[in-house]
Amino acid sequence: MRMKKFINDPKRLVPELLEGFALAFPARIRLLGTNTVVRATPKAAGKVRLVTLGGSGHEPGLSGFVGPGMLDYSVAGEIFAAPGAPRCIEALREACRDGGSALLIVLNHAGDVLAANITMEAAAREGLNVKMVLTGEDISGPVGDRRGLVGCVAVYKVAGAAAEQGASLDSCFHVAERMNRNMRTLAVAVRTATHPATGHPIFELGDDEMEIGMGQHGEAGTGRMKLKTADETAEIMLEKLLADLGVQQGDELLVLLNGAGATTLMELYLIFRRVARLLESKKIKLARSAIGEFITTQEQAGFQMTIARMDPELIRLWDEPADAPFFFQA
Amino acid sequence: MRMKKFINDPKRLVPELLEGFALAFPARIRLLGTNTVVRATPKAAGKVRLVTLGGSGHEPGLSGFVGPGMLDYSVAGEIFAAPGAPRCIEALREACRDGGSALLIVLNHAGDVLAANITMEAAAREGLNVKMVLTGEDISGPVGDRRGLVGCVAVYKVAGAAAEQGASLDSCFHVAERMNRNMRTLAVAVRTATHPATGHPIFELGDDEMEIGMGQHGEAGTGRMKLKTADETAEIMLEKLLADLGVQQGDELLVLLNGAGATTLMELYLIFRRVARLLESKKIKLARSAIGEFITTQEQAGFQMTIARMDPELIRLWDEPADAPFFFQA
Amino acid sequence: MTGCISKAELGKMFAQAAELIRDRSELLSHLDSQCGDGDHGTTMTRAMEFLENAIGPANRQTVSEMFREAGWGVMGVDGGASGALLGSFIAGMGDPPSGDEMDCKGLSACFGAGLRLVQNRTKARPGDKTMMDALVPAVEAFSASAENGKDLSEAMRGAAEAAESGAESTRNMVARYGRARYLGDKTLGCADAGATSIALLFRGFSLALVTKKES
Amino acid sequence: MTGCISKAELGKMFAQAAELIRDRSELLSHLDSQCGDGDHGTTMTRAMEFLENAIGPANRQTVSEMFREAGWGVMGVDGGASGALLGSFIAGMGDPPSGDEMDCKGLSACFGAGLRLVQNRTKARPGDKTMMDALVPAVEAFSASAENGKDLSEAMRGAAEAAESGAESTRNMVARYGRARYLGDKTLGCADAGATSIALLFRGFSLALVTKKES
Ligand SMILES: Nc1ncnc2c1ncn2[C@@H]1O[C@H](COP(=O)(O)OP(=O)(O)O)[C@@H](O)[C@H]1O
Ligand SMILES: Nc1ncnc2c1ncn2[C@@H]1O[C@H](COP(=O)(O)OP(=O)(O)O)[C@@H](O)[C@H]1O
Ligand SMILES: [Mg+2]
Ligand SMILES: [Mg+2]
Ligand SMILES: [Mg+2]
Ligand SMILES: [Mg+2]
Repeated sequence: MRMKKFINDPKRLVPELLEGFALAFPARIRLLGTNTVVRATPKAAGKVRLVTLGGSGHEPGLSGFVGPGMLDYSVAGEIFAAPGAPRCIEALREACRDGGSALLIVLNHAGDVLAANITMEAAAREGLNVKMVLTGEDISGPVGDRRGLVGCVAVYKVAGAAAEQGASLDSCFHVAERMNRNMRTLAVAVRTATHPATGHPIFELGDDEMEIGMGQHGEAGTGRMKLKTADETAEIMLEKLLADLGVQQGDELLVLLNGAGATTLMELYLIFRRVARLLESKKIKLARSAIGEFITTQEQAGFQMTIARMDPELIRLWDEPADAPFFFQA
Repeated sequence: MRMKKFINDPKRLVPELLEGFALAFPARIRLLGTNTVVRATPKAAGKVRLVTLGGSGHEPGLSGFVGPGMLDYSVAGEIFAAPGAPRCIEALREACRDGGSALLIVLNHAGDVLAANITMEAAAREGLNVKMVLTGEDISGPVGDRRGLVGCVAVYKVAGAAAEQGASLDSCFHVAERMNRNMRTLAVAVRTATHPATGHPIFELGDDEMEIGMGQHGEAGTGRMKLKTADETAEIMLEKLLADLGVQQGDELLVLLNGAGATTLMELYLIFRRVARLLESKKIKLARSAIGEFITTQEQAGFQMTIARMDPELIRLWDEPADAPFFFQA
Repeated sequence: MTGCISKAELGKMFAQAAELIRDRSELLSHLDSQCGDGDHGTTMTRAMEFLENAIGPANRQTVSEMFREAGWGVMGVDGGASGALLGSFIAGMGDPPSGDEMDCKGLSACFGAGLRLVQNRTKARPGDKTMMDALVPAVEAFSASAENGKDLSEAMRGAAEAAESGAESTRNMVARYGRARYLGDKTLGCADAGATSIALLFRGFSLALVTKKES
Repeated sequence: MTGCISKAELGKMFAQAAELIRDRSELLSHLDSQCGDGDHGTTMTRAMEFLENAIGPANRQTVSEMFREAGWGVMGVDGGASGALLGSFIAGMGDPPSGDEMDCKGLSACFGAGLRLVQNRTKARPGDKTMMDALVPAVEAFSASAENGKDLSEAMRGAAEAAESGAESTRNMVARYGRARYLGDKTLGCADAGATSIALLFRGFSLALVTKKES
């Protein structure tokens, strides 16, 4: 199948898409240097700045979450490839420019972690006041080295709210860590996407198969099985997540459903319906939810399901206002 | 290609998806009777209620726009099929229950118009105070009988804002009509979707082709051509729209880009970039914009581009707050 | 009986038509996908399954009430354009007052009234490549047979044949109504989905009456 | 010269390696798509095109400054995991102080320092199915040749061969680092993308020096 995407020069894809993004949201974000997205109106001096980094091709994420109540800087890399340390350290310098401090939120992927570590070395050499949180909640991986999937959005949200309220770098860090520790994600894919630069499919899957445990970039997972109904899929995934997080009766959960790109909201509603009903029957409280496309993988079909155990403070922070291009609440 | 969707019984698709929708946004919307979506908190008595009707399978639209500042009732039909008059008249009765009045906003599609006309006959018999607006802005059709595409969202927005401010039924009607008269849409498709009930592709397109003038349901258009770049596509479509609307230097435009389902936000950014640059070079003002998935056609690849000539009142109404599940602004 | 029809027969007519349409559902959707949105088969199946249940001896209303309510009800299955028009046809059939049984002329009056209501709701006329290309000749043929004193089953066979050749003739037409109207000459060559299902409707009616007569 | 290398030679080495990698870009992406995200070819091409421009006689810095900046710069092309590690290797090569020319031992010291910086940044070791399976043996082979007084081009051929057999050996390994680490036994059977490109890097270096010697 030939790739059917509206693109120009594949080599200029990222600067062009970011230019379009900035033109579409002029009141909210602008570009800083090469490929870094920042708020149009910077956060007040003295407050902790939130910085993230990661590859492009996952629009709206990660840059879609730059805005009051969430991120201050998003350093965007090439398609599916982490940005390099040189640009990350520039963003940190900016974030700390007035003697301020920054929380660097990194999703656990080899390239991002390498770039982040090199950046943190440089930041230490330069005496910048930065702490780093590594998100990793994909239960298809081994404890201690799990991939960071869409759960990062919850971390941006709660740490962003804390920072906006003037919390210290330490408190922001601890809030982010607590959110990270209490969340779990599992992905499923049913159809591959084409890589916009190579034009090739990013993985292969049989005509009647689905795969549970898919990575953020179409990296193959480990749970290949025959295609299931919405109810069955929801059930399989939710049970694995609940077991892994050790959810108990009476716990309060945040549930996120993140469409991979081509899976319709219609289908996500069906999945959500089953999740909500199952939680109800297990006397687990559905405290908050978000459903839509947050971090996509081009036009891949499938979705990520995240559950997170919320405490009163996390709920309060989740409920705070946010005004990012793709995450808005009053 | 086998259909790869997360669904259960295709016959129960619509009630199930609406149930999931309601569970996902309990603070914002609820279901009324069979398949009608209403606000969780009804609008104050005395204000004009906005009612719309249309087939399902286009999530988030139309029901995604029920909420303060936009719609009051969305009567959802079967997948791609208009709801019948019996449920539409029930919604109108509800909307007018306390001696109030309602504006019925209908997209020009054969089934929807038939249902709406039968409903309006019944409403007249029952003495309900209802006016109807028929949106139709697809320039691929003949003047006087153009299809209603994503432009309806702009109509919901401005008429919804007027209604919320207490405007009379007549004024709401005139605002809606003015928005409708001043907007134009063109759609392009590059890849088909499968119909979730039949499992068949909804149209056929060559491996290297795109089609301009596609309908909302995958109905074939009339402008089949070889696949173009983002810049070329944006240019072809924008030029046709500008010419049809007779846009002049100095005019202020609203631009909407509506992803069909599988086309990435990345691509929409590229398209938007070119549109913004072209308008700039033509000295036409880009007054407002919205970009995302508003009314989809399952996992079809392609998008709709809408331009609308705005006057100061329309801009003011566009800027009013809205709080629908998929259209939020403060 | 050769000239009289009760609710039981009406029930069989709609059941038989529903069966034919259900069996041809894929074909109908396929025709719709050529010039429309590919759902006509599922829509008509849903509509006919509703009618099959609504019309028959189990219904305690008068025949005209039964038609009126079934027509309104079939609009409620969300059948898009065809659901609204089929619903109008059935609802309109309830306009002439009718007792528990009808003869050929009585049914012809019902068909005529149904057609009139449809014509109030669409400007499409024969030649526009819509269901009207089957419905109008079917109703006219039935009416002519009734005038000429033909018996019910013969009249219905004539109506079915007229509907079928009407549907067939849509192949050479350019669509002027419905979703297909934007496609112009591209609609040449394939039969209209709605006309094809109207032909199946009358063929079903006819089969139900033939079977009855022969048994 | 048989034992001395200037910026001009370094420039040719990187140009030759860039050419090889550009030519094999599709293969590298394909290997990456088996166990990773399918972009290694485009990433390495971008990185090598940067290095090709950054390293050579046009650069007015000292050789160590040139390596340090080029290494940092290659990280800036957003090359994901491999960009960060390749960048570290090149940056590390700038650690030993060096003049305008180097002999075989001098280059060996650079390679050794580059490898050390990489090893600071990843826990992956030979056997883990990463680029380390090619890089470590290549650097070790080069160092052994330098110790034994072999000439540059012979030493580089040895390094390229060691990198190639290292890359080849990754076929029978299970990935323990990078995106592939979650796939376990499913990674058996295909060569690691990063190791394959390191083999191409050293093969390019070697070809550049052979060509030079023979001309
Ligand atoms: N305005 C109209 N007048 C008469 N018949 C129409 C009209 N619009 C559509 N039809 C008929 O309806 C058929 C399509 O029905 P269906 O696919 O069920 O509805 P929809 O177009 O809403 O998806 C067409 O083939 C045509 O026969
Ligand atoms: N932690 C690591 N240590 C050593 N090498 C690694 C590591 N992570 C990845 N690699 C190497 O990088 C290669 C993938 O590079 P590339 O595809 O360019 O980056 P990404 O994985 O970010 O897409 C792998 O084949 C492997 O050789
Ligand atoms: Mg990558
Ligand atoms: Mg339809
Ligand atoms: Mg149809
Ligand atoms: Mg890769």
